[in-house]
Amino acid sequence: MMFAAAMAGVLAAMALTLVRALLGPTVFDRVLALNTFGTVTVLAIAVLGFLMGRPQFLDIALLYALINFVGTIAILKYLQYGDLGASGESPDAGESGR
Amino acid sequence: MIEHVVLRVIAKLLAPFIVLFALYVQFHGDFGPGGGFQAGVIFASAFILYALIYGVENARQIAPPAVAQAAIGLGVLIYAGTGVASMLLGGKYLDYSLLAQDAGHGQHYGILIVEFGVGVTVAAVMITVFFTFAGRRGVLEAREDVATAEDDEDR
Amino acid sequence: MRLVGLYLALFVFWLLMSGHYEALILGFGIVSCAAAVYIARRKDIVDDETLSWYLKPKLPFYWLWLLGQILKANVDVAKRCVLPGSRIDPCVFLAPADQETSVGVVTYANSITLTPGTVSMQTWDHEIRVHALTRDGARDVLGDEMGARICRVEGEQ
Amino acid sequence: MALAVDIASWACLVAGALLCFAGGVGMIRFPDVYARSHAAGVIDTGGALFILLGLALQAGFALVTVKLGLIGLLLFFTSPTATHALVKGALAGGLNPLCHQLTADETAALADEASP
Repeated sequence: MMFAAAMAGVLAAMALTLVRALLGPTVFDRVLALNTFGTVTVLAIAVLGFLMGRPQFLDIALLYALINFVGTIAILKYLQYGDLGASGESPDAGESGR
Repeated sequence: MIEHVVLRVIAKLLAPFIVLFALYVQFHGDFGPGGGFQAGVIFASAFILYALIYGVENARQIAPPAVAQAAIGLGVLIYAGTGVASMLLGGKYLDYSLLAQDAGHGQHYGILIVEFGVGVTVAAVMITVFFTFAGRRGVLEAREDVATAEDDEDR
Repeated sequence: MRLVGLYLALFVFWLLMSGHYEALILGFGIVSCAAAVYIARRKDIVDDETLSWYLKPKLPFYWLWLLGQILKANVDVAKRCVLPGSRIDPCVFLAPADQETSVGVVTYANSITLTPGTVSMQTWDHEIRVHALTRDGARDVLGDEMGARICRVEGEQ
Repeated sequence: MALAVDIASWACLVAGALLCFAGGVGMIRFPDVYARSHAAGVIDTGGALFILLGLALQAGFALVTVKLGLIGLLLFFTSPTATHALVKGALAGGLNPLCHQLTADETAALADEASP
């Protein structure tokens, strides 16, 4: 019962962040919403594990938190440099590198 | 993004734990969710995070493409080798029960070895794919440079 | 020396995660930690910048204090999110960061971000650009209690 | 004793759910990406903290609690880093915050007010 209450809050937050991700208006809003959505998903997986009596789900939650972080950094790097592989000693290598 | 000090410090701190977490998932496949495929992806993500922050050129120094490509083959070899070994012992392909003195242990060890093969291959493939795609812009730019240089010569 | 420290930290992490203490799994743990240390060494990320910092005995106390700050700030920002009549008055300013090491500055920047109502936007060696949701939040950062506490953690041996 | 733990974990879970919801509302209501990052911070810190704490109280002293702690620790390190990187990226992307840029004098005045 108490897990259901927590789940309701988490699901509401997921819906609201998803609305923000769809509304935009800038790409950074979408990435922010996506990152927050990931955090809420981690919580949802953890609560779901307890709800279903299978705490092994926590490994998945931990993994999701990790992948969410790496993914967000990858998107931001792509937005800023237009390239995932740049070593990025100069922040504006895209324009003035050559 | 090496000049991004917050990212650099946090990534430095996390990196060894990501690798260890990957190996934990690898070896606890029969107790919880996990196994070779997931472990390989997490293992690769440690290198992807490194490549994102220090650049793909530096990451290639850490995980040389030649080693990664050899590892792809090695993983498949471990997988297939386990299967063939069980055939040589008189069973079917991947019949783990024959790998140890009794069936229970055989199953356990067999699964561990096969999962290890899967993990090695997946990690190596993920790293190779990321390096290939992340390095593309550099390749394209080099080609453009060559193309413009040839244009100049034609003129 | 640092490598041994990292190895021990990783092994404790493994024992906490694993929950299976048979010889086989423990053996895997020993080998896995060695592999993780080897990869970290290859990446050249085992240096004083991160490791020495986490041996400071005052750090847990700082974290506890930070937790209290986070809870206070959470209630405030959550109210501003939900209550219909509430207003926000965002501002951007430069806050001094007197920490000497880069990890000190990073701890400060992340502490600012962790406290809802203030976000660190850019960091330099001795300055952080901060975005605050309210003037009260800005005043709290500029009062520099947090920064001073981090300096005290940083200063001990 | 068991009842007290149950009540505490109830309170934590409800508080976490409410904070998550409040953060979600803030994500919709606030005017620009910088203000929204504060609302995201509420979910990342308060919401996550209370929900994980409530679950840990339910689990008791076990391996599960340790894993909940590790999730909390990971979020504690990664979420501010991701938010900081995002805000920095938005600033570098030429997105100006909808707010007042304090001058050096105003900053000094606020600092004076803050220090007793």
